[in-house]
Amino acid sequence: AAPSAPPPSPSTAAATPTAAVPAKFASGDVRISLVRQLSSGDYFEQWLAGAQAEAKALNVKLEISSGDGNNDKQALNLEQAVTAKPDAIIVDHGFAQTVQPAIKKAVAAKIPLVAFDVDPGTAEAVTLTQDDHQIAKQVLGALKADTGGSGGVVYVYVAGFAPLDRRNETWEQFKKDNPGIKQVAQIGVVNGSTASAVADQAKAALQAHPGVKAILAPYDEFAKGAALAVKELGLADKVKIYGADMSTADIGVMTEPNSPWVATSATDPANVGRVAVRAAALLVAGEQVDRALTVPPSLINQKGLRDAGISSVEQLTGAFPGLTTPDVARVPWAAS
Amino acid sequence: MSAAVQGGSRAAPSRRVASRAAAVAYRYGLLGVMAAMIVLFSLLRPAFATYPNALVVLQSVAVVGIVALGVTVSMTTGGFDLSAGACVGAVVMVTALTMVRFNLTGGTAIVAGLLTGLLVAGVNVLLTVVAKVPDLVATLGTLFLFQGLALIVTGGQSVAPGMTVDGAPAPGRYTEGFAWLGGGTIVSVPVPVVAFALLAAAVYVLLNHTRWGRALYAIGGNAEAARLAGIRVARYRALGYAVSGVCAAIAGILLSARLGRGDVGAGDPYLLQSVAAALIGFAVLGANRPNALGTVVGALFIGVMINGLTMLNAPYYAQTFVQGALLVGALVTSYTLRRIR
Amino acid sequence: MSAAVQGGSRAAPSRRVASRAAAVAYRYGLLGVMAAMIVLFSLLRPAFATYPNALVVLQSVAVVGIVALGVTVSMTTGGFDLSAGACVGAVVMVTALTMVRFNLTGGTAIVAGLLTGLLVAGVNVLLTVVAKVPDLVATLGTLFLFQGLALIVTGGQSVAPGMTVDGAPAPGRYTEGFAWLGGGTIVSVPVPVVAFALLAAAVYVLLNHTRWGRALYAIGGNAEAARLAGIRVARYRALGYAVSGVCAAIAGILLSARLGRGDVGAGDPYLLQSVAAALIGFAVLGANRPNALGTVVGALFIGVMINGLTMLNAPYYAQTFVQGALLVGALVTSYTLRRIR
Amino acid sequence: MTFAVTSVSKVYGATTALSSVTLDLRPGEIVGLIGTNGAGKSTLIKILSGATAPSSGTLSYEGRPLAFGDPLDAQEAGVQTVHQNIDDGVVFGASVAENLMLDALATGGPRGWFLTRAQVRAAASAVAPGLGLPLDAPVESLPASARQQIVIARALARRARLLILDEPTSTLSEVEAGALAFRVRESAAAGVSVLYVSHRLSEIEALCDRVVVLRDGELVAMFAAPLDRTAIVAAMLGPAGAVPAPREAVAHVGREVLMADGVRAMPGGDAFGFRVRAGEVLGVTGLVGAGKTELLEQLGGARPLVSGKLSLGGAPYEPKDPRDAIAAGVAFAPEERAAQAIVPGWSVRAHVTLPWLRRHIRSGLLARHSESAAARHVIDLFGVRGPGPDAPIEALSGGNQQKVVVGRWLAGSPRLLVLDEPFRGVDVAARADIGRVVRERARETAVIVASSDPQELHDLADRVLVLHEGSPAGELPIADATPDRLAVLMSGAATRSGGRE
Ligand SMILES: Nc1ncnc2c1ncn2[C@@H]1O[C@H](COP(=O)(O)OP(=O)(O)OP(=O)(O)O)[C@@H](O)[C@H]1O
Ligand SMILES: Nc1ncnc2c1ncn2[C@@H]1O[C@H](COP(=O)(O)OP(=O)(O)OP(=O)(O)O)[C@@H](O)[C@H]1O
Ligand SMILES: [Mg+2]
Ligand SMILES: [Mg+2]
Repeated sequence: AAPSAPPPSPSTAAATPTAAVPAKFASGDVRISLVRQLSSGDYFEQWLAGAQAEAKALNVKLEISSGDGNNDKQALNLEQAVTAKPDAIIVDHGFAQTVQPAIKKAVAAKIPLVAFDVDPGTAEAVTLTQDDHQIAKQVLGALKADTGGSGGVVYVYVAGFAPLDRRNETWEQFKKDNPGIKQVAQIGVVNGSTASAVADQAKAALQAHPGVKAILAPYDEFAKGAALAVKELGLADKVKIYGADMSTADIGVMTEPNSPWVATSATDPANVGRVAVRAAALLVAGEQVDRALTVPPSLINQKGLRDAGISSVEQLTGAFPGLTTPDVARVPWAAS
Repeated sequence: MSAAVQGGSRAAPSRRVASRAAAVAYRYGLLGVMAAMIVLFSLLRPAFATYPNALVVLQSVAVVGIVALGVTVSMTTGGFDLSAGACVGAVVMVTALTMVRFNLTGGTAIVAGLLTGLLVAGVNVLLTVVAKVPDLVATLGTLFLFQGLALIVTGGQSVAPGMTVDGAPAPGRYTEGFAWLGGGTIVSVPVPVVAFALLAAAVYVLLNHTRWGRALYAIGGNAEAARLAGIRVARYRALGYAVSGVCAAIAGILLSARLGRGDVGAGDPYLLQSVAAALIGFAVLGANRPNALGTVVGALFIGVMINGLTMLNAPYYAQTFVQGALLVGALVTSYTLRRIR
Repeated sequence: MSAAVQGGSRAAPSRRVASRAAAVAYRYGLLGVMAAMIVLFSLLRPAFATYPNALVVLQSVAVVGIVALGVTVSMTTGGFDLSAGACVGAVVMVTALTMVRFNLTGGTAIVAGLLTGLLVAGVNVLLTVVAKVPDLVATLGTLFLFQGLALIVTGGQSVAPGMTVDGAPAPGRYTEGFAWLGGGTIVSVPVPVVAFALLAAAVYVLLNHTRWGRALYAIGGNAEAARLAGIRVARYRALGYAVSGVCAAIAGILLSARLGRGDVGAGDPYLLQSVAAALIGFAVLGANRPNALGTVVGALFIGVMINGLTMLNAPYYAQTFVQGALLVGALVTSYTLRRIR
Repeated sequence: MTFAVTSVSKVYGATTALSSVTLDLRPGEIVGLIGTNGAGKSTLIKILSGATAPSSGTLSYEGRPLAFGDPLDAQEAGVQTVHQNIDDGVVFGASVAENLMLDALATGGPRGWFLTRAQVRAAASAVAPGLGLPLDAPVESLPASARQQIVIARALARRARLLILDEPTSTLSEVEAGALAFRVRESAAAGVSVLYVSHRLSEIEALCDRVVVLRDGELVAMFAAPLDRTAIVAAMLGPAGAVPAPREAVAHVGREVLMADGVRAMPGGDAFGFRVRAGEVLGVTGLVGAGKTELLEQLGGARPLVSGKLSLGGAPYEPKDPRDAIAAGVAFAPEERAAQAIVPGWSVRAHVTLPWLRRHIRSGLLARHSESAAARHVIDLFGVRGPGPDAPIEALSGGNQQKVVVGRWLAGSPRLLVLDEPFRGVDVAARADIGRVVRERARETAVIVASSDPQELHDLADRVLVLHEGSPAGELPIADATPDRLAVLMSGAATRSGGRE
C-alpha cells in the first residue's frame, strides 16, 4: 500500500451557496458541544476529523468531550455542556437510558440537539443514524455469495455497544434464514488493544475449528485482529474475513498482498461527522431540518479497492460517490 | 545537612521559619494547588464558579469518591481492595436484573445490590483472612471472579428495559424511586452528592474518632503488635473489606440509577480512579497514610481539574497529561517539603 | 488447638507425611492446576496439544509476559510500577510516529522506543528515589503523565500508515525489518516468543543468581538493613525501575510491530494483565515473593486458560469468571497448604 | 491462686523447643527464667501469653484448665506480657499515645467506641505516668529504649495476675532497669506472679525469689533465694559447657587505625577527638540517649558526620554511606536487630553473606557453596544453635539471631570494627564467645564497642569513653573504670569539673 498517490481532490459535487451567511456564524460566536461516548479507534477518530473540518468550514467552535467508554461520564459531560449553554449539542453514541435525562435538561434549556446513533427519547431532537442493520445485511450478502450459503463461520461480537448490538440482530436473523451457515465459535474482546486480543482468540478458535471458511467481524478493530490471526496462521487462502467500517488504515490492511479481509460495509465516518455538524448548524440558524436523518452504507470489496488502486479514504470517496451525502442536511449558506 | 552544621546556632531562627513554611506547604500543598486551580478556572471562565457547576463537579466525583472511601478503609489495615471496581460492576448488573428481568421493586434491587457488595467482601475475607492469601493477589482473584460473574448472569449482555429475554421482552423497568437515586435532588443537591457527603463524614468519624478506626490503623502499622495486644485482627480486617464492599455496593446502586440500565463493564473505570483518589489523599494534610479527608480531596482534585479543563475547551486528549503533570507536581512538592521539615 | 494437644506424639509420623504432601502441593499447586488444565484441554480438543497451538499460546502471552517481567523486577525492591502499561502505550505511539510521520528507519524507531522506556523509568526514579514519593502514588502520576503524552504527541489520533498529516498523507510506513519483530519467526518460533524466552532467562538469572538480584530482594525485605549492609539502595531502586521501563519498551516495540500501527490506548490493558501475571507468580514454587519463574507461569496460566476455553467454545463472557475461579482455587490451595506445612 | 504449666512441649519441624516443662507460678513470687540462647525461654513465654499454641501439655489457673492460643484470652485470664522483640509491641506510624492505648483498643475502654484525640491522650498519660514521653510524637522517632518503656508501661498499667517480662532490660540503662525492678517488686507485693527473663545474672540475683533454669528445652534445675551464681551458670551450661574464661590482657597494641578530631556525637554536643589502635578495644558508654548510637553511626557511614574529621590508617576517611565504610574496611553492626539487620524470611546463609556478596561470585554468578561455607563458619565460630544455615533466621532464638548479625561482620576481616550493643539478648557463654573472637580479631583490628552495661565493657574493652548528653564526659582505662566512677561520669556530674584528660 504505497501512500504516494497524489492527494485526491474533494470529489463531492461542489454546490454553490444559496443563502447569505447568518450573522452569528459570520462573527464566529457559534459554539457547538460535541458529547462523545468514545474517542479512540479509527472510526471515532475519522468521525471527529470530519466534524472538525465541517466546523471549521462553517466557522463554528466545537467543544469536545469524551466519556472514554464510561457512560456515566458521558452523561455528566452532557450535563456540564448544558450548564455551559452552547448554541447546540451533538450527542455522539451513548446509551438511551443513560443520556436521556440529561437530554431532557438540554431540551428544557432550549438548546437544540442532534443525537447520532442514540435514541434521544424526545421529538425535539434531530436523530442521525448510520444504518447498522443495512451494514450487516450488505456484508452478510457478500459472505453468503462467497461461501455459497454453507460453511462454518467464526463470529466476533461483544455485547453492550449499540451499533454492534444492532449488527448482531441482523446476524441472528441471517442465521435463522440460512441454516447452511453455521456459527462454530463466538469470540470477542473490547479493550484498549482490541485488535491484538481478538487476534489471539481468533487463532485459538481457528486452531480448534480447522474447517472454518469465514470470520464475521462487524467492527473494523475486530476485522483487523482477525486478519492478523489469519495471516499469522498462514490461512489466507482458506479463511476470508467480512468486516464493517472503513478507514485509511483499514484500506491498507484490506489491500495488502494476501489479505484475507475481502469485504466490508461502511459509511464514511468523516462524512457522518460532517452531517452531524451541519444538522446542528442548521438548528442553530433556525432552519428546517428533517427530524430523522440517515446515512446509508456502501459495500466495499477487496477486489474493487485493488483494481482502482485505492489507498486512502479520500480516494475511496472518489470511487464510491455514495459514501458522500452532501444532500443530507445541506447548509444553504455554505459550499459543502 | 552540612550547611546546617556550619550555620550553627546563628542560622537557627531563619531556618526555623523556613522549616515552618515548608511544613505548612507540605500539609496544605495539595489543597493549595487545588485552590489555585479553582481560582484560575473561575477567572478564565465565570461559568466555572457557579453553584450549578459546583454541583456538576460534585456529582462527577460522587460515585468515584464513594468507591474510594471504601478502598481507603480497606487500605488502613494494610489491605488493598483491587476488587472494588468489579464489585461496582456486579452491583450495577444485579440491580438492573432485579428490576428489569425479575420485575421486582427498587427496594429489592437495593437490598440485592448491598448483598452483592457483602458477598464480594465475604470472598475477600475468606481469601485474605481465612486462607491468608496476600491482599493484592486475593483481591485480584475476586476482581476476575466478579467481573466474570457480572457477565455470566446476563450472558454477556447489557440489561436494558425492553431487552429480549428468551424471545419475549423483559417484563420490568427501573422504578421511579430507584431512578431518583441517580437523578433526583434533595434541596437542589443531587442525591449521589448527598450520599457521598454522608459517607465521607461517616468514614471520617470511623477512622479518626472511634476505637475501631484506631484499631484498623494499628493493624496496618503492625499486625503482630496488634494481635499480641489482643486486637482481633481477623475481625478488623474483615470489617475493612466489609466497609469497602458496602461502599462499592452503594456506588454501584447510584451508578445503576444514573445509567438507567445494567451496563456490561460499567464498573471497570472505577478501580483505577478510586485507587488514584485514595492514593492522592495520602499527601493531604501531611497524613501520609490512607485517610478519609484526603480521599475526598483526592477525588475532588481530579474532578475539579477535568471539569475546569473541559470548560476551558482544552482538548480532551490533553486532560490526562495535565492531570498527570499536576499530580506529579503536587506530589513532588508535598513529599520534598516533608523531608525538609 | 485442643485437638493438636490431644493428638500428642502418637500422631506425629502420619502428620509428618501429611505435612510433606502439603508442602509438595504448596510448591507445585499452581503448576499442578496448570498441568491439569493442559491435560484436560488436550483430551477434549486434540488440536490443543499441537506444536502450532503451543506457539499460538506463547505468542499470546509474550507481550504481557515481557511487561510482567519488568513489573516483577520493580516489585522486588518493594516498589510497584503502575506505569508499565502507560509506558507500553507511549512506546507504541513513539515507534509508529518515528516511522510513519517522520519517515525514519526501523532501527531509529527501536532506539526511540527504548529511550521512551528509559524516560518513563527516569521519571519514576525521580519521583520515588529522589523526591521520596511512595511508589504506588508516584507511578500512578507517571501513568497519567505518559498516557497523556502518548495522546498529545498525536493529538489524540492513532498513527497509521497513510494517515493524513496537515492535509497530506504521512510520508512513512512500517519498515519490513520492524514488522518482522512482530510477525517474523526464528526457526518457526515467532520473534516475540523468542524475546520473551530470552528476557525471562535474563531476569531469572538476574534475580536468583547475581548479587544485584540479592540486593534488590534485600531492599524489598528491609531497606534499612540493606543500606547498613552496604547496599546503595537508591541505585538499586533506580535499577528496578530501569529494568521495568526497558521491558515495557521492548514489549511496546513488539506490540507496535505486531499491530503495524500506533493505536491510542494500546497499552492500557497491559497494566492489569501484567500485574496479574506477576502477582499470580507469587504463589509459584512457594516463593511468596515476586520471582521470574512465577511470573512466566502466571502469564502462561492465563494464556493457556484463555486459549483452551476459546477452543472449547466457552462463551467469551464466561472466560473471565473461569479465570477468576481457577485463580482463586489455586491461591486458596497454595496458601492454605503453606500454613499446614 | 497459682498458674500451673504441666508437661508443655513445643515442636517446630525438627526442633524441639520445649519438652515437657512443668512449672508453678505462685502469687507474689518473682520467678527468674534463665537459660542459654535457644534454651526455650521465649517459647515458653509465647505459650503462656497465648501468642503460640503448645504442641502438647496443659495450662491451668487455680486448677481450672486454660485453653490458650489467643493473646486476648490470655489477657482476659490476667496474663500480661512484654515480649522479647519490642517491635512486636509497638505500632509504627501511630503516635506514642495511641501505642500506650493499644490494649484498650482491643478490649474496649470504659469510654465506649467513640474516642477523641483528647481522650486518647488522657488515657495514655494514665498508662505512663511520669515517663515524660512526647505523647504526640510518632513512635518510630523514639529510640529503642523509649519504645521498650512504652511496652513495659502498658503491661504494668493493666491489672495482671501473671506478669511476664522477656528480657525487658536489654535496651535499658542501669537507672531505668533499677526503676523497673522497683515497680516489679511493687507488683509482686500486690500479689502478682512475675516471670522474669534476663541474661544479666546480677539482675536475677537482686530481684528473684526463685530461679528456673531451662536447657535445650528441658527444665533442668530450680534454685530458691539466696542464689548461687556459679551453680546457676553450671546448670545453664550443662556438664559439657565451659565456664567462660577470664579476659586476656592486651598482647600487643599496633598502629593507630582510627583518628577522630573535632567530632561531635550530636549537633548540640561538644566537639572531641579520640584515637583507636589496632589491637585495642575502645568501649563507649553513657546513659540512654547519651549519643552512643549517633557517634557509632557516624563512624559506620550510616549517618553524615556532624563535624570534624576522621582518618583511617592515615588516610582521610569520609564515608557517604555504609558502602563507602565497608569499602574502606570498616564494619558496623547496628544496634537494632529487627529494624536494622534482619531481612524477614531470609535464611541465615543470606544474612551472613549480604555485606560480602562480591566475595561469593564465581564466574559472574553467586556461588551457593561458597556462601554456605561462610555461613557455617559463623555458626561454628559463635556456636549458633538452630536449624542450620538454610533455615529462615526467624527460626533462631533472639540471642542466636544476634550472634549471626554481629558475627557476619567479623567474617570480613575489617580494619575497624564498630559494634553497637553487640550483646543484646546474648547469654553469658555466648557473650564470652563473642568477646573472645573480638579480642582475637583485635590483634589486627581496631574495635569500638558501645554498651550501657559496665559488666560487658569490663569483659571486653581496654579503655572506656563516657558520653553524657552528646558530649564527652571522660575517658578511663578499664582498670580505673569502677562502677562508681562510671556512674559519676555517666550522670554528667563530673563534666563541669573537667573529667576528661
Ligand atoms: N518459628 C520457629 N521455627 C523453628 N524453630 C524455632 C522457631 N522459634 C523458635 N525456634 C527454636 O526454638 C528454640 C528455642 O527458642 P527460644 O526463642 O525459646 O529461645 P530463648 O531461650 O528465648 O533464647 P534467647 O535467649 O536467645 O532469646 C530455638 O532452638 C529456636 O531455634
Ligand atoms: N526517652 C527518650 N525520649 C525521647 N528521646 C530520646 C529518649 N532517649 C533518647 N532520646 C533521643 O535519642 C537520641 C540519642 O539516642 P542514641 O540512640 O544515640 O543514644 P544512645 O546513647 O545510643 O542510647 P541507647 O542506650 O538507647 O542506645 C537523642 O537525640 C535523644 O534526644
Ligand atoms: Mg528469647
Ligand atoms: Mg544506642
